[in-house]
Amino acid sequence: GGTAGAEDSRTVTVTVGYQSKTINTVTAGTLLRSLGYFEEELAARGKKDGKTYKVKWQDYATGAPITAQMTAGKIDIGSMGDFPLLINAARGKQLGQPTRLVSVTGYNLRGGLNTVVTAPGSHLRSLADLRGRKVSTSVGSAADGTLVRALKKAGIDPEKGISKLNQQPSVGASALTGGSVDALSQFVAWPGQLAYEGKAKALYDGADLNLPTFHGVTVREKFAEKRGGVLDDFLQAQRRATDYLRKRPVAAAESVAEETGVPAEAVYLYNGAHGIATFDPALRPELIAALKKDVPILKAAKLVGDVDVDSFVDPEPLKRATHTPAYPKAGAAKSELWVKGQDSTRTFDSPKQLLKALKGAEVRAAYVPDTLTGTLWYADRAVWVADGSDLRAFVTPSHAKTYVERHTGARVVGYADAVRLAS
Amino acid sequence: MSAGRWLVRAASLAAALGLWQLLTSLDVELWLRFGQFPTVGEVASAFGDRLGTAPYWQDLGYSVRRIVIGFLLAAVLGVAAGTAIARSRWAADLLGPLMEVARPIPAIALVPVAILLLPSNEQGIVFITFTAAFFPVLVSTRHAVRALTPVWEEAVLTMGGGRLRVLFSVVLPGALPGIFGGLSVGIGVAWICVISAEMISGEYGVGYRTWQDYTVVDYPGVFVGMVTIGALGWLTSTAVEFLGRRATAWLPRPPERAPSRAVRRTAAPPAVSSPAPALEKEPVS
Amino acid sequence: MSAGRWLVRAASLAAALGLWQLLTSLDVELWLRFGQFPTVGEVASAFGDRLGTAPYWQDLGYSVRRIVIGFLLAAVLGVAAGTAIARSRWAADLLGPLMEVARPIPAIALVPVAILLLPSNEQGIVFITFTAAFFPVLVSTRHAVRALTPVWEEAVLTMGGGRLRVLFSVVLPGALPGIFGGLSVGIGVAWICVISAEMISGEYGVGYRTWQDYTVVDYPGVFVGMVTIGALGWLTSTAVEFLGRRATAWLPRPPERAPSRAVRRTAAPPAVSSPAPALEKEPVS
Amino acid sequence: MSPTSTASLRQGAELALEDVRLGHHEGQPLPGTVRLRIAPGELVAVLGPSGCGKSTLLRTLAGLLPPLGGQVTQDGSPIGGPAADRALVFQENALLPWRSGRANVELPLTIRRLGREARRNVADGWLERVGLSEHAHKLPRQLSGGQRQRVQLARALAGQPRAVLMDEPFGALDPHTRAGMQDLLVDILRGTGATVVFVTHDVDEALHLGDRIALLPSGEVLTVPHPRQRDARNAPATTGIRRRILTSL
Amino acid sequence: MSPTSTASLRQGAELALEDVRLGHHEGQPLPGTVRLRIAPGELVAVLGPSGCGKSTLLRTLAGLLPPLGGQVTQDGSPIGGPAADRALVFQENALLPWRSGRANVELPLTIRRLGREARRNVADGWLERVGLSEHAHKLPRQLSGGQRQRVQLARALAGQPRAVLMDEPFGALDPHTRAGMQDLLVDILRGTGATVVFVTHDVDEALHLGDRIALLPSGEVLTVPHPRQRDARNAPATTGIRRRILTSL
Ligand SMILES: Nc1ncnc2c1ncn2[C@@H]1O[C@H](COP(=O)(O)OP(=O)(O)OP(=O)(O)O)[C@@H](O)[C@H]1O
Ligand SMILES: Nc1ncnc2c1ncn2[C@@H]1O[C@H](COP(=O)(O)OP(=O)(O)OP(=O)(O)O)[C@@H](O)[C@H]1O
Ligand SMILES: [Mg+2]
Ligand SMILES: [Mg+2]
Repeated sequence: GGTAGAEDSRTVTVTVGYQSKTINTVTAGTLLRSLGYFEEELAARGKKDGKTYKVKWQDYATGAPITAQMTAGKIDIGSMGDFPLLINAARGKQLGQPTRLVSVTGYNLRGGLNTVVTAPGSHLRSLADLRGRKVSTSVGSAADGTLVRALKKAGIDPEKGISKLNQQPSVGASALTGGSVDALSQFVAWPGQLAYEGKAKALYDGADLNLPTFHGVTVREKFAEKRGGVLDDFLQAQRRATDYLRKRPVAAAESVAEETGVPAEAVYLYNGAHGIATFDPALRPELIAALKKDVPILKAAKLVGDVDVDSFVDPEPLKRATHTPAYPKAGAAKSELWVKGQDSTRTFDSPKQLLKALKGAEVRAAYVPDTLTGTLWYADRAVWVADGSDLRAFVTPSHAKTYVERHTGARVVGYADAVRLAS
Repeated sequence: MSAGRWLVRAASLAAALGLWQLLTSLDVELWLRFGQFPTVGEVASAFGDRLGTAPYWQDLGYSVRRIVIGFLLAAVLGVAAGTAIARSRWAADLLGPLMEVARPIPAIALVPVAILLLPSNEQGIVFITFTAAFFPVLVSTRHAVRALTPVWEEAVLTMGGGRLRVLFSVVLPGALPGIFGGLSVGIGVAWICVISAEMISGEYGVGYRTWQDYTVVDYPGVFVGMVTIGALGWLTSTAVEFLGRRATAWLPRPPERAPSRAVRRTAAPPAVSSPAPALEKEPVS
Repeated sequence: MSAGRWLVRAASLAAALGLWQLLTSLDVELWLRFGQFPTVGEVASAFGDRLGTAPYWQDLGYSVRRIVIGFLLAAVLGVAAGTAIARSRWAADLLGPLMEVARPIPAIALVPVAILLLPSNEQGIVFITFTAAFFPVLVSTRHAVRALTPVWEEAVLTMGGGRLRVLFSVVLPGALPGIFGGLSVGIGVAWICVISAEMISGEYGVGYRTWQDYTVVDYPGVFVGMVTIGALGWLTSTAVEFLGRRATAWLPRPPERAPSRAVRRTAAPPAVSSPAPALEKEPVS
Repeated sequence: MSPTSTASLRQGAELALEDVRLGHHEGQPLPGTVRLRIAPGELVAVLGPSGCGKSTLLRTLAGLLPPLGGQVTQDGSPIGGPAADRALVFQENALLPWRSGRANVELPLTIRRLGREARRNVADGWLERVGLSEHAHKLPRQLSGGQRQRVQLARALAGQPRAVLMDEPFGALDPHTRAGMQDLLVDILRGTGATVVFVTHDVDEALHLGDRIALLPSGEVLTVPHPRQRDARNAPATTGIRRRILTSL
Repeated sequence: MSPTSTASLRQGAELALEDVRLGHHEGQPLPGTVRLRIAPGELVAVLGPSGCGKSTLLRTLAGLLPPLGGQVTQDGSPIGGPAADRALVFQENALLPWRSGRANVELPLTIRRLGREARRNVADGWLERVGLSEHAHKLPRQLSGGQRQRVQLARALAGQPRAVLMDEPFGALDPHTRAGMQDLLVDILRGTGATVVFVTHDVDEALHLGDRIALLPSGEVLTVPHPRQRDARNAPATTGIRRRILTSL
């Protein structure tokens, strides 16, 4: 059974809930599981204290069931995005199963993990075009937060200015494909995956908001108190998985793709060396500050009451568990080329160089950073601007437009033209 | 039904609520674990809050309309298809296998199908509700038609009735009790799939709202949804059962079950002493 | 059944697949929109890929076990409760309202309840499957028991049979055709709720896998799940129907429906010319 | 198509069984074969021990049971199925339980597309003739056994068939009602000239009503000396044939 | 509790109706009230026109229908419901359709908790007595009308009731089989001393079998001069009473 922490005197079972499809959490879920680091750590602990430790991994589609299972005391450690984490904090407290945020899996300092996409043939060019349109998102997710904030910024009333459909991400994806919505605002993996499969194109880059987003690991307080050592082991294992991911991003992406069914090219977009997400367990102050800013949005949507973020965040276990030096803060993204059959990518200093290198190469995937936000995107899905001899890439048409307006002589070119111009 | 019986029924519901309140407020955890369950009080207050809001009634209206349309379609087509399969070998061979394979397909799995296939969300929702109710109606109709007493059909045949006449004068009325059983199940199943169906909705509907509450782990909200759906389902299925009872009024029904008074098995007979009664003409009436 | 009929049945399934392939590969969009639908070929190749993998069979095993356990529980308790409600005024008054209110509660809405209430996830899944199948069985049983011919019971009563005897000798066998109708519906409904139930799972199950595939918008994967569930559902419901046909073998069943050859309505009679036949003794046999 | 006009145009059907082997698809065929020609307008009574196949014979004639061998014809053409021409009064209760007595009698009239008004009048006329005017509104289960039998009779006759096949139609009737029904039958047949095949267990009834009497399973067919004459009951020819029947059964 | 030992211990029940008003809960009560005492071991034949309430009377005696007024007693205590003491042979087909003829006959024996072996032997014995050994395995729907009636009779008698209530039990039987059944009935009653109430439409049958004859609805009860003597059929007393019955009906 899933009775978390259940044990006869000899056996301890730890139940970990994760979301394989939300690939920003792989270091506390899919990847960690397939690497087996947590089991290794526990086996070592078992040798010391004579107990048998077992891990039950449970994979859910969203954060909600994980929170539900945690409040029922059936899951001990879970990972989810920033908004679900707040709901996790609120419900845990409310239902007498308080939880704590103990580490981060991956983050993006500008909010690039969320994207608004439209159907490939859509005529919509910018967020402002969404006025009066149907937009699908998941209320209570970070993607909804991005949408609400972005609309406000664009001067559209998020309540009345658009018709917002609250749907599960996959339902929203179907709706976009089926044509019953005009745009889809979603979080990690969906926008990238849909774009990769040619079912969507980017309309709005969440990084425009310049507000950090992240995914994190939450643990039941009762579990943390009773089995502090096991939690330490988990965090230690997570750190090791993060090391692995950072050291061998291609292998990690392929392994995750294998486990989840998300195309490796889409996984790498987020989890790659310069991917949109930066993997680092540290509870960075800017992330915590961002989390606090999310509370009013959830409150306004009447999804939670007050959430005391400070008491929710608990950095102690991580400090206790990891002894290796902290990673540096995420730097500027670079263009990357993934050649077929290679287990590492080539990095370029400019998109133009990447385009040049494409010629004759057996390309598996090519990624370029957005000139304005640094958000990585597929080279062949990006919007290209020729500025003199320079070639610049953008995630969305509106970025390109902004750039073109500011730079006289710059013009939007097609991908094929860009490739031609580069050589 | 007598006032007494209504009282018993109300008391039964009240007792169930009482038990729930007791178990949850005491956080009983004997195998079943009521510790995290919301109490009746919490649900009632959430319910009270919702009742006063316009969206609650809007949701209600949307859901009822969807269920009713889907169910009516299912009733008509389910009875037609069930009868056809039970009566015609060709229908049985052509439709039967398709229906049996399509029947167990989960309502939620139809969500992408409905979205991709149908032009509008409303149609998709009605489609899923329809599918949910259709198969129970079909299967029950098929069983009821197959179990018909053959002599009724034979009688109509010897009067020169054709297939259509047999259908409308024998098969449908004769199968009506079974068909209404199926309709009653069908409306129930339509409701149990309302959340799956309204996952498409994105805006309104009791099922949609309930799922939304679950995605933010708002248990009292979920329970409000469940209670609402329970009540709506009860109303609609009571309506179906009522119609059914009207339509099958010819069935023998025990009045109020006669309480069996007095001896059922007379004990050992008394010693044979009573003299043989006079056999002469006695007045009888 | 004759080989010819099996052929027709297979042909019907094949034709349906062919139509699907045609509609999807041509991206037909006439009101219904097949443009985004995976083709049969895509689904078949995804299916082929999955068939070879161990997890596929593991999922299958888990789901079948859960459904079978839940269904068996539902069958036993549903028949018992349905009979009790139909036969006893007290049961009808005490259980009836509770059942009617609980009946329409959506399977997915039970996900949080199952999580909160039951100690293990497996139990939660079986609980939801059970609930899904329970009510159809209950309602059908109730209807079937109520529609019983009263003279059968009366006969047993005049033989000194008590309530139990009537129950086992009249009510249950007499209601069996209707009960099996309910069981057939019940197993179908259990399958249509398998995704909802296995949302709790977190690990295995055809329903769980199908939903996971949907979360990465893997349509061929979703269709593989649907096909698998369709096939499993067909198998289990065929088993139920088979048992049902064995158990109600006493029902009159038309052999192979006699084709009505020759004239049904003789035309205008020939002129009255045939002489009155000899009325003398004729040999007959 | 008013009932009276058709009635005068119609006439009895000629029924014939040629070496017919009777039986049900589930059981074994009944022993022997049946050969019998029934002239238009003739009334043949069928007598025989319980279980000998009388009902099976009538169902075969009605077209409900295909014969296992031989040929069954009406007016020379083979009978391929049931038809309005040949009405069957079933031995068991074959009333539709959801229709009142009247509605049951109206059924063949509905099938013949009579108007609502006409239907009701004709049905009421028949119900009156079988003495059930007061019980017309009752459902079959609210009728007594004899009442049900009479509703069935009325229903069969209301269809104005060219042949009436009756399976112990007066079995559940008291002597008085029974005599009334016999008279009614004789009356009607005189009017319409319908052919009648009539199963009974009452030898006197057979002798009174029948033109001929078929004895199953022996296969003898006896001609009745004074059909439909009440005063011929104790005539010597009648007594003789009665004795022969009783020994033969 | 072997069948023979109980049989010799048992004796007929005394049944009495005191100013009983008959009727069904759905319809109107039947006119008049019934007063009738039936002594243990007595055989009362009930005659009356179709629909007069004979079946209703039997169902009331069986305890299946509560009387609308008055009291129905057995051995002095009111009858509150059906019991194994009083077997009822229904006018309609009351065989359980899912049980073979034999299994139907075994039913009362199962209720009396006879062992499997004994049950089967007793049932086969009864089936033989009603002439159905060959048809024992058939389902009710595979039996002819008269065969069904005989299975019902066998089933009622197999239960060794102290009173047998029979609703036209021989209605669907040919004269020969009928006579056999009458003899059987007489035999059995001699052996067990059971009380019998017997509805029939056959006046001769009533005169042959009955100790007394109750005429419904008039309420007359006539004593039969020579009960159960076949040769008394044309005795003057019998002829006289027959005439009286026929005028009275
Ligand atoms: N559906 C059936 N399947 C198999 N055998 C049947 C079926 N119906 C009747 N039989 C058998 O066929 C034989 C003739 O039956 P049938 O009903 O024709 O007798 P019958 O002459 O009408 O008798 P009765 O006077 O008792 O009504 C009987 O032995 C009976 O058991
Ligand atoms: N269930 C019922 N509900 C209402 N009225 C009924 C019901 N059963 C019978 N009756 C009516 O009660 C009266 C007596 O019926 P009953 O069956 O006792 O007649 P019967 O004497 O047995 O007649 P038969 O000789 O035709 O069998 C009839 O007029 C009948 O229509
Ligand atoms: Mg017969
Ligand atoms: Mg009667």
